[in-house]
Amino acid sequence: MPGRILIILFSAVGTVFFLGGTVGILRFPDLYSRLHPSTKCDTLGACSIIIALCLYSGLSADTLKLILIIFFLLLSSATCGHAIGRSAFKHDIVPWHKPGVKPLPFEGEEN
Amino acid sequence: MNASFNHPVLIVVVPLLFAALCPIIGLIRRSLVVWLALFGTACTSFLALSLIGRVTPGNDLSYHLGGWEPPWGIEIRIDTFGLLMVCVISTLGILLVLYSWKYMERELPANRLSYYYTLLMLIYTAMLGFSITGDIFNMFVFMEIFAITSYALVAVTGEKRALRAAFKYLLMGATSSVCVLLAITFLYSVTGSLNMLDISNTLAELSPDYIRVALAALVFFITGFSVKAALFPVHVWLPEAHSIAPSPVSALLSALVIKMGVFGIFRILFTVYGPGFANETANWKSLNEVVAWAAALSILAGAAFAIAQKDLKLMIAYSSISHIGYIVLGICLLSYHGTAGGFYNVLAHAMGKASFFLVAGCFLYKKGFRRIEDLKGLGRSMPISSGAFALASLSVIGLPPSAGFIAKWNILWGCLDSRKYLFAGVVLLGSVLAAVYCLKVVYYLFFTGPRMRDTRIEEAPAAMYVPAALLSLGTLFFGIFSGLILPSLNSASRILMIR
Amino acid sequence: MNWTLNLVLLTFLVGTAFAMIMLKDLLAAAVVFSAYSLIMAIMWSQLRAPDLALTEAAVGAGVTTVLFVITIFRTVRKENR
Amino acid sequence: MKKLFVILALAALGVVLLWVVGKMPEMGDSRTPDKTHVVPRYIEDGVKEAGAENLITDVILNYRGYDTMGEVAVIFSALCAVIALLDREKRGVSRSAVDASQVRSSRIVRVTVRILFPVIFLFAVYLILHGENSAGGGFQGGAVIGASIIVFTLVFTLIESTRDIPLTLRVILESLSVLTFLAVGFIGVFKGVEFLTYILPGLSPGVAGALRSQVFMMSIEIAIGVAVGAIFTSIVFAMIKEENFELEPHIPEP
Amino acid sequence: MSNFLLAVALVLMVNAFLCLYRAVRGPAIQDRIISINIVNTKTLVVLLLVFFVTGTPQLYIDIALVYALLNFVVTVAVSRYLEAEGSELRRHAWKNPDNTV
Amino acid sequence: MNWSRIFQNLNYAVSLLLFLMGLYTLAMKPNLIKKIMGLNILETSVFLFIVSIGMVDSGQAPVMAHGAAQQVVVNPIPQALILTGIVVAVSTTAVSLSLCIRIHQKYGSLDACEILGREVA
Amino acid sequence: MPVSAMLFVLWLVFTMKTNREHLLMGAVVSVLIGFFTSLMFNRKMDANFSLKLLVKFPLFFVLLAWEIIKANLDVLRRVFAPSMPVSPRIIAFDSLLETDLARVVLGNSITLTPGTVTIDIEGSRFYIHCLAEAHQEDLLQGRLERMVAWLFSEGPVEIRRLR
Repeated sequence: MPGRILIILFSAVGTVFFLGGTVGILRFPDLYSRLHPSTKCDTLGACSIIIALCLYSGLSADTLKLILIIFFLLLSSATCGHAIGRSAFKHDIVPWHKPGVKPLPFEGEEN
Repeated sequence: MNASFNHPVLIVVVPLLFAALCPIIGLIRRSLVVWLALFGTACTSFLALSLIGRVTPGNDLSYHLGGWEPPWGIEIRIDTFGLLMVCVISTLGILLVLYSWKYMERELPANRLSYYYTLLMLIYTAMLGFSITGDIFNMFVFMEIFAITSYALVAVTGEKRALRAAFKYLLMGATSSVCVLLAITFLYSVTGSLNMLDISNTLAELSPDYIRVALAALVFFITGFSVKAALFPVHVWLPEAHSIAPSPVSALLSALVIKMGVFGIFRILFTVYGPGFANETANWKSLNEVVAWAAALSILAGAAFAIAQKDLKLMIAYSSISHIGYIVLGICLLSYHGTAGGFYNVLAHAMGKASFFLVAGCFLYKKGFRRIEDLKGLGRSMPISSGAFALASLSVIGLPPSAGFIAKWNILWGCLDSRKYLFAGVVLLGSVLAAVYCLKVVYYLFFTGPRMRDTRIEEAPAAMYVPAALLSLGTLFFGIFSGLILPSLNSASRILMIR
Repeated sequence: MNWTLNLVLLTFLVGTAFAMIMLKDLLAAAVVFSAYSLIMAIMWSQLRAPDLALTEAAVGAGVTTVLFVITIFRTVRKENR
Repeated sequence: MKKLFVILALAALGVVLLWVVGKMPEMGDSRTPDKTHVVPRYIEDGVKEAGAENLITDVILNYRGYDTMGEVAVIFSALCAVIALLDREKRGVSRSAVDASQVRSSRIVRVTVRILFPVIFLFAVYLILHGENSAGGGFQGGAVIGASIIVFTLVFTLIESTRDIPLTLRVILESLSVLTFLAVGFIGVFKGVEFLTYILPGLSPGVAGALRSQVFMMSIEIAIGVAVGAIFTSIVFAMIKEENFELEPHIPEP
Repeated sequence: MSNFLLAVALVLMVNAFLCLYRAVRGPAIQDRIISINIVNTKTLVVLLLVFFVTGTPQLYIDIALVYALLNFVVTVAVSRYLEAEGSELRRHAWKNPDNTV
Repeated sequence: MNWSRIFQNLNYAVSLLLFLMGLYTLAMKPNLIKKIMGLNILETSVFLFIVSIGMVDSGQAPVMAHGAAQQVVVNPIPQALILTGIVVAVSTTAVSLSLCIRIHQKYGSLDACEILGREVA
Repeated sequence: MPVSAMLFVLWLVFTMKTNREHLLMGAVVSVLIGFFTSLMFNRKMDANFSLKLLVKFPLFFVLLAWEIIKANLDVLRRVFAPSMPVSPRIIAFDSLLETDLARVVLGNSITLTPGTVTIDIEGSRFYIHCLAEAHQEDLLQGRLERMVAWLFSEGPVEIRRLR
């Protein structure tokens, strides 16, 4: 049954993405890099599981609402990521650099 | 279906209506709000007094809200005790609003006055609703209203210590509310009903498995309500909150709000559980004993602390703890004289203590005095206020021609009735201690200080001393004409004990 | 009412409550409080109470936490001890 | 030492409570007293008698409408309390730790809020209007309205927000819920039946039960929603107000 | 099928539990907010999964919508104030407030 | 004590645990805002307790669809009560938080030990 | 009015009912909210909506979705790789986009796409946090910016052409 396989596929992919988000949160060295998994992996994980649910419920009245949820999720998570990053930036939290790499000019003083 | 058919609910609804109107009128003209509040309380008290003939002992007035019959809908049930509470609250309400008129003008900025009166009307709504409801969850809701408003009223001046007192009050009050909610949960889980009479009937034939849960509910109810009533071990919030709040609020809290806690204890012990539950288990009686002990301790501790105070309002606040002890002791004696005496003390103490606080407010307003030592010779410069204080102190001590005497006499009688001689001793000792702290103030007022000729009369505004004087005259009136109320209280208590 | 999910949710509830109590940074505690009420909302929907879940979500995520945040910024950020 | 004592006391309390709870009716059992005594009538006849498909709405607005009146009064008194505590007329310098009014928020956030604000608002209205047949209702919708205006206020400054929602309107809206409740109740009183009985002015009692109830419940829901939204907004405005604080000495007590 | 979805929900909850570590540990407040944000997203998805498994999603889906709409309220509120605090620290933003607009 | 019974009634046990945690916070944490959070935990725990009582295994939410056959429905009363309870909790929280703001203005601190003198209320 | 129309569509999605009462209710509600919103935002709201945008947006969304998926796979790779090949940095660049909305859409798209998070926008200057060097180069090629410019039909001609 292709529908079932798709559902399982989508939810598995979503779970993997979520797992990536978690591991990223735990592993990454500094705040700014932790923003990446949180805004991207989580959003996509949520989206794919929601798509799986769309398939699970079939085309019903709820599908449109689910799509709406996806849309709001994208919008709000991007905005949240930005807002957190900006607040950290305003707090002068200096990004972490790899030891070998020459740090780029902070705050874009010259580029 | 006569015209007064809807009066029971209107008692609750009318002050609420005026509470909602107050901010709107406040936007238009701030000076009108006082008159609106006065009018509202007057209407309420008219409605309450009009019920007097309709409730007789053993013949409760029942009103089904929304037309749903009791176990399904909410029932308002007015018995003699509820009627007494309602009349006391609504009548005192007029006087307190009248008193606030001049007093609060000085304490509060003009833009907050209308919200002060809104809070006042809301607290009346809540107390009236609390006294006459026949549904435990409804009781909880009204309890929350008067709790929230009283936190705000304590802190309304924004004074430094008032805020601290209000926060302390809030923490303890909110915890006690949670206790009550938990008790309602326990009780609901074993009886499946929220209506008091229905619960009472179910409890009488409760399956033995659930007795434990019902008892836990009882314990939590009593814990929660005794925090609200400021019984001895959990009274710590009271002195500060009552002494620092503005005087009309102190009078309100002392005379009425803590009585609500007592009334809650009464409702739970007698209307909800009652002697019917006692037949199943001896625990109900022993719990009554425990509460009575706590009450006895509050009598002594409150009076002892009151003697030690230097601050007038603080002294009065501690004296409230003592009197709450009297009321609870009377209720928990399981003798109908005791219960009637306890409820008579509700009336006597409401008038006497409110008069005390209002007089203290007069002193504070006119002279700025708080300390007892500062009151020297004030009896000559402020004769009416001081006279009111002296008259009210008769009632607080419990000397013969006053209402307090009748109350304490009946409580004493109850003690002897149920052969608790120790408690009788406590009652007498409490009176002696009360005499010490009251007469100290009276002594300072009248028998010290400059001579009569040197002083001019500087009385507080009439809107302030008239309520105080009326209240202390009221204690005298109900002392002399105790036959107006006491017989029906007696017979209602007797019915309560038999059931 | 799936008992495994129930167990996990209850554990989570206790965990968030514990974190909320133990965190010294009040702002962090407030943010954890929002997570707490969201978990509570799932509990409500587990218990078949959609109205409660909706209320908890709206109030917990929208109102109470914001009130906490505003208060914390008007007063102090860190718990002293 | 004190900590240990408190923990021991709490543990004792916990053991006692566990002992009590051990005797409670089992969870999930459908034959417990609370499900057999009063509730069956709600479940069997609730939709017919009270008018809404959502039984919770039936209970809170019809069977136990008086409680809900109390609930409305609770939140109204909370509003009065907050305003009485925080509202000041004098102007002065802010004493708050962080002064957010000085900084404008990020443009991305501003535009996102601009997009989401009407949507959240619409959703709130949807919640208010559909309390009868699905989850939702006046209070929830009102909370969401409040949240939307809170976001708006936080992202744009308070001055921009208060200008658009004038005080007078807010005060009237806040009182609205209580007044509507009372109006609905008084309709019954004037018709000569109990308070909060849902009777249309034109109809005699007992005609067309469900529809009649729905009209009243809907109007109460709308009033509660609007008022709760206004109340939350006002509470947050009162708490957030940064530039309106009197200058007070900031010396801790010795 | 529904068991599979429940298993997914369980895995997500465990994930969220791990994220809580960062919320407790995280050095900066922003770290905590990030992790709580993740927890909230996961919670939303779990909520949806539970609803669909329960069988009456149309009742509950509004709750998920409320989450999705209000999820960012807290984050925006906190970060807004943190920004203000940060600029208070740097003392430049309010000297010419127009530079961020 | 029967373990399977506790497992069946896990919600009761956990809400008791939360109750105790809330009480602990209320009693021991010096910070006033922390105390308010503890109060919230306390209230929520009781809410969880009462709604758990109304639960029925394999019951549905108490929303009757049009013309639905008689189905097993959980008890709607606790939910209606808790709806009120949540409102009360929010109101209490709002009032207490505004008190906190004023206290901080006056005392410059939110530490109960500093505000109340030596005792921790 | 365009806001109200959008809101009406959303209302339909929310309610899922097409009774006459519900439609009427929706119409009234959405008009009211549209009015209220325009009041709150000083009528700045309506300028940004146009019909063309409505057509272009789904296409843009699909393109963006593809980018998002790529971004995720990339981040996932970096997260799970044992050596964690990241070297984060903050860069700044100036965008040629003019209107607010376009810049915001660009900012959000950057946040959602490979290894980059918008930290701040000051005027036309974007501060971006990149996870690795590859992302920085990818970003500075300006493909996203062109997409957004195409979406809103603005900016200089050289970036308005899509790819």
